Amino acid sequence: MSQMETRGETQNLTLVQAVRDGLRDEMREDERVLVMGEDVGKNGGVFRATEGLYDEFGGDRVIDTPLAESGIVGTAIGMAAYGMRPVAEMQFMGFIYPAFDQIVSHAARLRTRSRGRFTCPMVVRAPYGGGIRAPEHHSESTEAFFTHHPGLKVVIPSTPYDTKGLLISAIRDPDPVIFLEPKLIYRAFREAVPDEPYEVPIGEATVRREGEDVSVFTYGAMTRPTLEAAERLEDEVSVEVVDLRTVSPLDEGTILESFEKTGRAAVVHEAPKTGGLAGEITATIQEEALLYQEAPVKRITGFDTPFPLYALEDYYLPEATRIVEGIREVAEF
Amino acid sequence: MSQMETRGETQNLTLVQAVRDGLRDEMREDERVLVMGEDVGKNGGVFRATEGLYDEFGGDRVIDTPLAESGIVGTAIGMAAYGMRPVAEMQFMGFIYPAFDQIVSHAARLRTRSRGRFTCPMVVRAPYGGGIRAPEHHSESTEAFFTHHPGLKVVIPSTPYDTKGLLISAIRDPDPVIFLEPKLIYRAFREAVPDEPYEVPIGEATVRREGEDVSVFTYGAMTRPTLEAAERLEDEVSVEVVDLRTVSPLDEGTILESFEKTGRAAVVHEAPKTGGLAGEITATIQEEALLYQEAPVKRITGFDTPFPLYALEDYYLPEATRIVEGIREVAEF
Amino acid sequence: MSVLQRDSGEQIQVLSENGQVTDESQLPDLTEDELVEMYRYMKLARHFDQRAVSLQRQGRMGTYPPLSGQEGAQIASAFALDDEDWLFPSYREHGASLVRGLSLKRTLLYWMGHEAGNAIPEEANIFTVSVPIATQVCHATGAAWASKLQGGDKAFICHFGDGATSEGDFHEGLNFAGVFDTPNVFFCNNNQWAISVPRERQTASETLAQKAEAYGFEGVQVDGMDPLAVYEVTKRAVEKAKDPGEGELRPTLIEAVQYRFGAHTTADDPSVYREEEEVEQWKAKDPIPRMETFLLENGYLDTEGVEAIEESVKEEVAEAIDEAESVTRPEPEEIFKHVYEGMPERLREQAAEFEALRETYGDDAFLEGH
Amino acid sequence: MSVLQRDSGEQIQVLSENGQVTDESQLPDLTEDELVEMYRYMKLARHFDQRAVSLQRQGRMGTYPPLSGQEGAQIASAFALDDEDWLFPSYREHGASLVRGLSLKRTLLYWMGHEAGNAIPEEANIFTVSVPIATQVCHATGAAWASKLQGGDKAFICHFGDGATSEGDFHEGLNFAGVFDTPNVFFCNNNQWAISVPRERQTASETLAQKAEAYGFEGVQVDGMDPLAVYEVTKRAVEKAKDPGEGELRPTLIEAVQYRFGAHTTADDPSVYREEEEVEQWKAKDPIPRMETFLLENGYLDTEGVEAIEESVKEEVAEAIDEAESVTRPEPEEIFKHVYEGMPERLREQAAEFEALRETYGDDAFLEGH
Ligand SMILES: Cc1ncc(C[n+]2csc(CCOP(=O)(O)OP(=O)(O)O)c2C)c(N)n1
Ligand SMILES: Cc1ncc(C[n+]2csc(CCOP(=O)(O)OP(=O)(O)O)c2C)c(N)n1
Ligand SMILES: [Mg+2]
Ligand SMILES: [Mg+2]
Repeated sequence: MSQMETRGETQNLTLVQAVRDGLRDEMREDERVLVMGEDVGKNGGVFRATEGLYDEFGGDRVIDTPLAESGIVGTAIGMAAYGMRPVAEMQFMGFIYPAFDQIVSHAARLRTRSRGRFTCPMVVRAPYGGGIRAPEHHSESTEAFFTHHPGLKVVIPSTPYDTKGLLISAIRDPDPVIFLEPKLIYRAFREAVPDEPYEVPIGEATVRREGEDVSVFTYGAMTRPTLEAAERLEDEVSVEVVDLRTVSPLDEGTILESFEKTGRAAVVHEAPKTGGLAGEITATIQEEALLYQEAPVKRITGFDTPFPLYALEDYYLPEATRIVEGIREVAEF
Repeated sequence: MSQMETRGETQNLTLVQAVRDGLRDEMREDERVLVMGEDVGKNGGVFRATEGLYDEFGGDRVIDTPLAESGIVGTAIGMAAYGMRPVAEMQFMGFIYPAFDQIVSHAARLRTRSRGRFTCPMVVRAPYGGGIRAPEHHSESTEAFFTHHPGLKVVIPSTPYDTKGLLISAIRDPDPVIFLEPKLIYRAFREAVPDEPYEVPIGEATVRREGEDVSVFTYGAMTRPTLEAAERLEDEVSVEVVDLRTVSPLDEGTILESFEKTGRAAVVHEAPKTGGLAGEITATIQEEALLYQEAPVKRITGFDTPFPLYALEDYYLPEATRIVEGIREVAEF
Repeated sequence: MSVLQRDSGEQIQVLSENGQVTDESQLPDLTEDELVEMYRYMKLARHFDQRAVSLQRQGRMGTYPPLSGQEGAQIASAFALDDEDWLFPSYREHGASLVRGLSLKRTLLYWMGHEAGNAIPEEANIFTVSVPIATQVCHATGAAWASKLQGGDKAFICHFGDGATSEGDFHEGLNFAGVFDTPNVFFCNNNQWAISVPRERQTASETLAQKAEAYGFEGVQVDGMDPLAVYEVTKRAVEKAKDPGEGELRPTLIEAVQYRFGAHTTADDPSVYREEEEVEQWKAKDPIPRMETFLLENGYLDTEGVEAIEESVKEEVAEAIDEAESVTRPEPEEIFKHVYEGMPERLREQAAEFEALRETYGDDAFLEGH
Repeated sequence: MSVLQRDSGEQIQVLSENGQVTDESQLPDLTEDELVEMYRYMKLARHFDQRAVSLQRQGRMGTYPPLSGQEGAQIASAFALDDEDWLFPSYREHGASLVRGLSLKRTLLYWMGHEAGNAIPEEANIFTVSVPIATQVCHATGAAWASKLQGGDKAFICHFGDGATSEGDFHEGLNFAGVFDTPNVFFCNNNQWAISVPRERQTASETLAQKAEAYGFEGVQVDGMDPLAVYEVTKRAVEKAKDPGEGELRPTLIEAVQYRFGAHTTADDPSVYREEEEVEQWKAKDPIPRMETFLLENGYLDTEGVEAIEESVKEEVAEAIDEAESVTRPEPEEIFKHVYEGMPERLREQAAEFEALRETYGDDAFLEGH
């Protein structure tokens, strides 16, 4: 996949392994980095994202905390302000809300409030999204809550290579980063990932597939069905697929460049339609490039309903069929 | 102002008095209704929105709670499920976040989760918005957090008449309603408000000023500067001002009807631009009415920054000058 | 405010690990039939649990949280309620919910991913399962408070784990209960682990019961694998909730010390974080043989009785599984229902759009992906 | 775990309400100069407070939270810190912050709505003011934890009110402190009121100090209007944070019992919810005359000294007000600064667009509206 640097040694890793690899590399490079959260220590995380770290770095740097999300993020803020680089795990995105106040009222505002005297270089990691037959509250994708709040960055990788590079960038970032991991594809495929630490820059989208007729903007776990839909449509419509990778701040340059070429677009995400990122992207497009626009931007998203229990989750999630249909609608408008 | 029913006795009330009037009427009508929150009892609320209720209804129905927003909303959910109609006050919108989990994970989902066996007929009231020279965290308008979550309704009145009618509708609503009160105009003006209880329906926008050239969608405290801007532009541009009143669910019918007439639009709100309601409204317009669109929809909003301390707040808030300029841009495109 | 039975040496216990009565004075006032019924429920819960785990293994059910080891606390605490009382469960209370009238079929359906499993029947006073830890504590306080304001005379029991005591909502819910003197019983299933995090890592306080000190009401620690002690302690708390003594507050925090024999959920591998030895030690306290010995030795039950119960619980579980598995996948329109009382326009459009697509492409088009 | 001085009768006190030493054994080890300095700080804080309130009345400042009555707790607790220790204040700690090196000018600027007031100078170990109640408790625990991990030897004091103890973040922050044994002093300014909500409505526990029981570390109740007692208790807690005894945990919860003489903020009218009589009762405990009597009677200070101090604090406050008022309104571009280390493109555009508008229309166009 595009800008991959694969000089030097590489390993074939899954996305979740790339998370661990990124954490381990940064912990080796920078002793201020520590990992904290529920079950991240001995257990290695409920998805094994922190496996082996406890053994390598010990309990002072890979910290099993009490079950208290506000406490985790709140103490991590204190740590970050005091010179550490905490990476706090929220076990599932659906359990991030008890920490919402600490994230929006403090992590996001400490720099502003203190005019730069205190900063909050921390990462809040959380697996997000549906499709793994999990219980209630385990399938959320509410990234739009965080993209609306100034002071936060929000990153969502879709490949193992990007995962490691973006996570390292997030840890090195001087500001708080919400790092959302598409757990549906934690183990879906492997990719060559350099052994050495490297950065994939925050704030840059990437074109996963070039096309001429319709631009489709997506991210995270929806990148794969979107690419699949593009392939299915190969003989009909030339689809460009842009993987946003960072959803705050958005890479307007890449979005507009693609759109100005195609004049038609769709946005695909799992989150509910109303108030989701698709609306923001659509608004940006028409603000900056209305004169190029040849069809309404189609929002192919989760429904405006709570995420259903898993017997129905396949219907909830946008998949290739809905995406194909949506793109066709845009192409044929 | 439009659909005002003023038969019967009326009183000239400010917006905050209309809040109190609505609460009192519903408490008289329905003994399941109770008011709870920090300082709502003897003190009558820090804005005097519940003044006199404690004396009239006593401490069992006008309840001073401990200082704990999650506890307030969480216990109110239990009460609502158990047959009461609690109206919980959050002292300022900036202090609603500790209750965010209870609101999005429970209030919004109880009906879905239990297939209608349990419901959550509660109102969460909070004063929102800037302009009153208040300290940090006292000037937020983060309605977009709540409009993105299925299962909630979000109401923001802009006049005393609507305030009473919408609040009564919210209390009678079978589902949870976030009721945001524009504190900047709590006492800005008076209006005839019927003594009798009445409903202003949730989900219906209203046209505050008719016009032909540009539609401006707004709500809450921004309605007044928007009307002012429209007046200033009188000789130049014929501006239609739509007061949304309910921001979730949006009244798409009224929005589209206005837009199809003018073909040009702006949205005005205090909240930060990115991820704010203006984006959602813009996306909806281009989805449903692209062929009518003659100019980009202009978002005239707060900046993508935390709300500044009050020495700078006047610069942050959209006011008539910025609105005039934005409308002109739309008209001249 | 007295806090009873502060440390483990002082836990309330009625039956020893061998099923011998250690404290006659605390023997609950239960008939033979009731004692046998409690035992049968425990057996039923245990067997259900084993079958549920194997259903998950066979791909017939999603992630499931087992309860084995915790039957004593679950069954006895639910048993101590009066008919009109309410239960606010966490996600692991299949046993307690069963006693209170939630069928095994519904519990299975829920973990099979059907919303219908959570539609508590009107006649059962059980709140829906709460997955976000400790959040239900506030709901239980609120409901109890409402009942008190309505002049009701009911108790509201709320179950949660040791891990839950670290959450802010535990604190806020109990604090409200103290201030508004609500008829609550806060029942902490301290099973020593919150997934992989041991009890000692959860808090530095010696017991969880002593946390009641912060809220001004009573905290009690009980041997949670002793069904008779659990029953007795809960019963007293329920009574106090309804009719507190002079100067006493209604709420109680009960810490039921126990152990989860199995994994946290079927997605968990406990061998990564705990020793088999520890599990074995706690298995010696297994509530079921303990209760069985008590019943046999007191002549309330004989070995045939035991066998008959074993047979009957097997049948009952098998039947529940058959019933649950014969329920067909819900229709996708269920997704759009019950979001609000009425369906907003936009939702109606989304449902219609989706239905149209489904008609065009057929169901399989949507199911293949994942 | 011992919880000292559980109820009000057992509060730690060194000076009686009349300024007489009641407990020689607890007299802190302070020099004459230090004692006088503490007294001067208290006078300075009181005078500052009176002037700040009147600035607000005159429209020269926004909403302001007064501290009168709480000088004893604020000044003495800050005084008990060593230079390298850290202070995590709530919004009312102008006195404590002053002792720790935050100028009155900055405090004024902050309440005049200038971000600059919150830019703590590099040399002052003070965290920025936290407005959302109790949230700073977690920050203080995190910073103390980081310091401990870094091998530091500092104590971290965190101030909050009685109302704050009801918030989930209080619970989570103290619980983490217990579990990770962090060098924290949690200093609760129990001033009897959280705006209009009295202490009894905040929690049913008899004291706030006993809430430490839930976290496994020590809780102490002290007469918060007795500066010597506050100093002594805080000093001991600071020492324990750095060097706990065998088997002791580092954190302490101190409940300093005191009273807010004035309104909650200048926006509040306390006559609506409390009796003047109550205020008068507490005024008898005023820390300032108490300390003054002690100093005078022990010959550490004479009446000329008192007068000289009165003069000098007036001057100091007047100067700070002049300085603060001579600071011009910040430039609007300040809004866009410090949101991130770098400025994202979209923010740059917004800033530029706004600047252009301002050039066209002039400043007044934006300021008139409100
Ligand atoms: C707010 C929240 N955070 C995290 C989780 C994930 N989670 C599910 S169960 C669990 C451990 C719960 O431990 P405990 O309270 O002791 O209950 P037990 O499972 O042992 O019965 C965790 C962390 C959750 N469900 N909710
Ligand atoms: C999370 C939150 N909720 C509500 C408020 C509004 N508020 C400001 S001060 C206050 C009372 C605080 O009381 P207490 O903790 O006793 O401190 P005191 O003001 O008495 O010093 C309230 C409710 C807030 N700042 N933060
Ligand atoms: Mg547990
Ligand atoms: Mg107070």
